[in-house]
Amino acid sequence: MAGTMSEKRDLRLIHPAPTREQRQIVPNEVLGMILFIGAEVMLFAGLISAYAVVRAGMPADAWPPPGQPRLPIAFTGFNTLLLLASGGAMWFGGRKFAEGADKAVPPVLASLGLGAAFVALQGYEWANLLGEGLSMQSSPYGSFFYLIVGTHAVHAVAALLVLSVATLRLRAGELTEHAFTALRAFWYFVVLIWPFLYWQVYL
Amino acid sequence: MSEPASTHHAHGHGAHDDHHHEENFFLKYFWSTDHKVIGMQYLLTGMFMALFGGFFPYVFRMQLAFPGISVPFYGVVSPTEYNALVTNHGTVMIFWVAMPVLIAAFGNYLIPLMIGADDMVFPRLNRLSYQVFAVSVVVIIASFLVPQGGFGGAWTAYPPLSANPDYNLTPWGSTLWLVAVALEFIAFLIGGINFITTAMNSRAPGMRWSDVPMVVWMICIASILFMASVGPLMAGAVMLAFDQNLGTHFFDPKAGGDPILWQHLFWFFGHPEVYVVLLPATGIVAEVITTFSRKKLFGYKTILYTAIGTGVLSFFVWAHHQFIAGIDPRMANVFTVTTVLISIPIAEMMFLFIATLYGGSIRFKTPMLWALSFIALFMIGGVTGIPLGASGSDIYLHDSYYVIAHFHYTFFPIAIIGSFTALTYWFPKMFGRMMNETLGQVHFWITAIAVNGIFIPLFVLGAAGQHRRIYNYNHFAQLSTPDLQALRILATVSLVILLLAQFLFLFNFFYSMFFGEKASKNPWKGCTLEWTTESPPGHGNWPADQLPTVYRGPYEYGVEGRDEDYWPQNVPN
Amino acid sequence: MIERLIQPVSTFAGDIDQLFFGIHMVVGFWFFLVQGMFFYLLFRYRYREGVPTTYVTGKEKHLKKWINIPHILIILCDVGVIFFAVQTWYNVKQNLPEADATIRIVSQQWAWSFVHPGEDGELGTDDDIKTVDELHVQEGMTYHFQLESRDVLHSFSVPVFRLKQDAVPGRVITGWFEPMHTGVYDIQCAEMCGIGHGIMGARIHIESAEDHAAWIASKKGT
Amino acid sequence: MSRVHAVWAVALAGLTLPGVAEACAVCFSATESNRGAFIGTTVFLTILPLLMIGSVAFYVYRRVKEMEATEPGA
Repeated sequence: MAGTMSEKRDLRLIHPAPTREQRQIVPNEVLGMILFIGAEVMLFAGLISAYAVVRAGMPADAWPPPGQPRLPIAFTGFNTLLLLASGGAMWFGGRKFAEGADKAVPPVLASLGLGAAFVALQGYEWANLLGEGLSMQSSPYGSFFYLIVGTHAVHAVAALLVLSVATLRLRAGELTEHAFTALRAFWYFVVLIWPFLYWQVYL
Repeated sequence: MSEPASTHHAHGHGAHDDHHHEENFFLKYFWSTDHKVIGMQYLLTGMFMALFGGFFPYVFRMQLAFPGISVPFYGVVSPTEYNALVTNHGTVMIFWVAMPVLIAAFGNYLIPLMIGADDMVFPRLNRLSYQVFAVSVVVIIASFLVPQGGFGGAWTAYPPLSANPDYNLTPWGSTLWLVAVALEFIAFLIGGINFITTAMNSRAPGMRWSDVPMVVWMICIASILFMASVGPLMAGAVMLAFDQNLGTHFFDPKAGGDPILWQHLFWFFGHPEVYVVLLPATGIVAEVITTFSRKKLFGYKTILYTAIGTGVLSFFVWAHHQFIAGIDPRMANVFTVTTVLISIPIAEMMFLFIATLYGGSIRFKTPMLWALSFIALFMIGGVTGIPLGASGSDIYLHDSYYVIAHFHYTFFPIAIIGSFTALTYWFPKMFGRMMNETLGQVHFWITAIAVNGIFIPLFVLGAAGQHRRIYNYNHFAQLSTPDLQALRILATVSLVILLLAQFLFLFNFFYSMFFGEKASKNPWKGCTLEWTTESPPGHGNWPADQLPTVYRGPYEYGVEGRDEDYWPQNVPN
Repeated sequence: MIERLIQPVSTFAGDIDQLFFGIHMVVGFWFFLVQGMFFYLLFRYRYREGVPTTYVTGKEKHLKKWINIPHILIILCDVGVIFFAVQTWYNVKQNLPEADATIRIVSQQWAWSFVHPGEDGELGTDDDIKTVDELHVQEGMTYHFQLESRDVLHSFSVPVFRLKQDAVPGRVITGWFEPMHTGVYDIQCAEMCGIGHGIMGARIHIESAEDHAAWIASKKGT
Repeated sequence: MSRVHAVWAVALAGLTLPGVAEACAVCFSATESNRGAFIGTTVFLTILPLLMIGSVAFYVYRRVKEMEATEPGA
C-alpha cells in the first residue's frame, strides 16, 4: 500500500514489531490503591492544615484551653506502639505470602488483633475524655481532637473490616497476590499516618 | 472502596462469555458494568442536569432584566429563591454537568475504546461510581424541596454564612447541598482511579506513551489533579457539616474558629478544579481539529508538557480568589506572579492548536465548528483572566460581573462547547447513526452568537461596578441607570435565544438516535482506535480475537505517498 | 476604560484604571493578533478539491519559531503586567499613608454602621458620630478605616474609589482611602451575606471642608 | 517546563520577595503566628501533592525502564 516516494518516512512511522503480549506496569490493584492513598493523604493534610491554622490563631495560653482535660500522652504513646507492631506483623505476613497463602494467615491475624486492640484502647480513651468534659462542642481543641483522631479511627475500622474479609479469602486461597499487596498498602497507610497525627495532635 | 480487588483483567475474555446471554432491561441499563453503558448513563444524567441548571439562569436573568415581574414558567422571584438559584446554577453546572459529561461520560466511553481495551480495569467500581453519582443527583434535587428551600450562600459556601442556620436560614438546604457535593466527589474519586489505572495498564499491544490519543492523556491528567486537590476540600466539607449539625465551631470566630480557613481549603480544590474540566475539553478539541483539518497535531509532546505545566502551576495559583478576603496582603504578590504565569502554558497550548491548522485541508463540519469556536471563545476567557489575576486591578474587579463574564467565557467553551464538540463528533460511534448536519450547523451558529450577546454586556456591567449575586440593582442609584438596564436586558434576551436553540439540539439528538442515517465504522476517517470497531461497538468493544495492535501515533494524517490521507493506528503498513 | 463608565473619586482610582487599561491594551494586542492568525489559517487552508495536506510534526525549526518567539514575548508582557499590578497593589493594600482621620465600619446582616470621629478628630471619644448606611467624609483627607463584621463575611466596596475589602468576623482589617471629589456615591456589599445581600447598600457623602464641618456640628449632641 | 521558565520564576520570586519581607502594615488584627500558619500550610498543601505525584511518576518511570530491560524481545 505504501508508495515508493517516501518509503523512509513510512518505515519510521511504523513501530518495530509491537510486543503482542500486554503487561501491567504496576499491577492494577496496587496502582489503584496508590492513587486512593494519595487522595487520602491529602484529606489528612487538609485536616492537619486546618488544625495548624486554628491553633496558631489562638493566644498561647488558650491552647489547650484552661479547664479542659489534657490528652493522655503516655497512654496513647503505648497505643501508638501497638499500632506500629500491627504494621510490622502485616509486613511479616506479606513476606510469608511468598511461601504460600496459608502461611500468611497467622501474622495477618496477629496484625488484625493488634489493630483491633488499638481501636479499642482509643475508644476507651475517648470515653474517659468525654467523661472528663472534653467534647466536640466544648472547644476547638476538642473539636479537632475528635475530628482528626475520629477520621483516623474510621479508616482503621474500615480497614480492619475489609482485612477480616480478606483474611477469610486468604485462608481459602482465593486472594490474589496483587489484591493482598493493595490491602496491605492501605493498612500501612493507616499505621504510618498515625505517628504523624500523634505528633501533631497530642504533643 | 478499600478493596479494588476485582480480578477482572483487561483481556480476560473467558470470564465475560457467560454475560452474553440475553440480559433483562434493568440489568442491561442500570446494573451494567460495561464502560459504554456507564458512560451513556453519565451522559444522559449530565444532559438532564444541564436542563435543570440551565433553567435557573433563565429565571434569575429575567428577574435582573425586568425586576419584580412574574417570570413565565416560574413566578415571582424572592431574594431567597434568587440566592438559591444563583448558588445552585454554579454548583450544578460545574459538578453535575461539566464533570460528569466531560470527564465521566467521555472518559468512560472513550478511554477503553481509544486505547484498545475491552473495558475498564475495575468495572464494578465503575458501576459503583455512577451509583454514588446518581444518589448525589437525587440529593441535590431534594435540597430544593425541603423546608426553607435550597442553599443560597453562593457556590463557594463561605462560612459563617453557610455554617450557621441562623445566618443562612436554610438549615436543610445547606446540609443537603454539602452532602450532595461530597457524594459527587466520592463518585469522581472512584472514577478517576479507574481512568488512570486503565490508561496505564490496559493499552493495546504496541501502544507507547506517545501513541495515546490526547484526550485520554488530558482526562488522566485532570483525574490526577482532581484526586490530588480534593482531599483538603473533603476535610473542609466534613468540618462544615459538623459545624452545621453537631454544634462544633471550626469556622466560627466567636468560639475560636477561623472563617478564612474554609476559603483556604475550598480554593485549594477550587482552582485546580478549573483545570480539571478544562483539560478534557482541550483534549476533545485536539482530537476534532486533527481529524477535520487532516493534520497531525502540531507538537504532540509540547501540548502534553503544557498540560502538565498547567497542572503543576494550578496548585500555585488558588489564593488569587482571596486577594481581598482579608488574607495577608503579602501573599497576593506571590500569587499574582503564579497566576499571570499560568497564562503561558495555556497560551502556548492554544498557539499549538492554531498551528495545527497550518497546511491542513479544513472541513467545516459541525464538530469542527464547535472545536474552532472553543478556541476562539476560550481565548476571550483566557485574556480577561489576566486583569483578574493581577492583584492591583483585581481590587476593583473582584466579585464584579467582570468576573462572571470572564469565567463564563472559560466555562461555557469548556462545559458546553466542549460537550457539544464531543457529542457531535462521537455521536456516530455511540449510536451508530449520523446527526443531521444542517440542524447541527443552525444550532451551532445560534448558540455561538447568542453566547457573546450574553457575556459581552456583562463585561461592561462589571467594569461599571456591578457586583454579583444581587437580585435587584434598583437598590443602587449608580447601577439603576437606563443604559445599564439596557445591557441587562440584552444579556437576558440573548440567554433566552440561546436556551431556545438548545431544543434544536435535543430534537436533533433524539431524532438522529433513532432515525438518523446509518453510520459506517469510520465516518470521519479518523486514525484512532475507536473508529476501527463497529458503530456502536458491541460488548467487549472488539471481537475477542480482533483486539487491535498499535503501530503508530494517533494523528498520522496526510502522510506522503499513501493513497488515503489517513493512516489508522492499527494498520501495519 | 473604566473611567468612562464610572467616575474615579479616590487618589488611587486613577492608578487602577490605568492598570486595567494597560493590561487590556497588552492582552488585546495578543488577542487580536492570534484571532487574526486563526481566521487567516482557517480561510487559507479550507478544504479544496485535490489540494493535499502538508505533513508537519511540529518539530520543524522554521515552523516552531512561530510558537517560540510569541512565547518569549508573552513572558516579557507578563513580567510587565506583574510589575505594574504588584506596584498598584502595594500602594492600595500594603502601604498605609499617614491618616488625617480614622473611621470605623461595622457590617452586619444587612446594614452598614459607620463611626465617625467627631469634632476632636479622634475615634473612641464621646463625640463620635454613629450613622447607619450613610458615610460622611471630607474631600482631600486621608482616611484609615477599621473594618469589622458582627456575623458573616461582608465586603466593603466603593466602586468610585475602586476599593474593596472583605470584612471578616473576629478580625479588624485596616485600609485607607483619600476621596478626591465631592458627591454622593454607592457603597455595595460585595460578598454573599444571606437573604438581604441584594439590599445591603449604603451611600458615601463626600463633602467639602465647610460642608463636612457643618455636618459634624449638626450631629453634635445627638 | 523548560529551563527558561525556571529562571523566570526565580527572577520573579526575587522581585516580589522584598514586599514579602516587609512588615505587614494593613493586617493588624490576626496574630502573626496565624498569618505564619496560613503561609506555612499554603506551602505545605501546595508542595505535598506535587511531591506525591512526582514520586509516583518516578516509580512508574523506573518500573517501565525495568520492564524494558527484562523484555524478551528487546
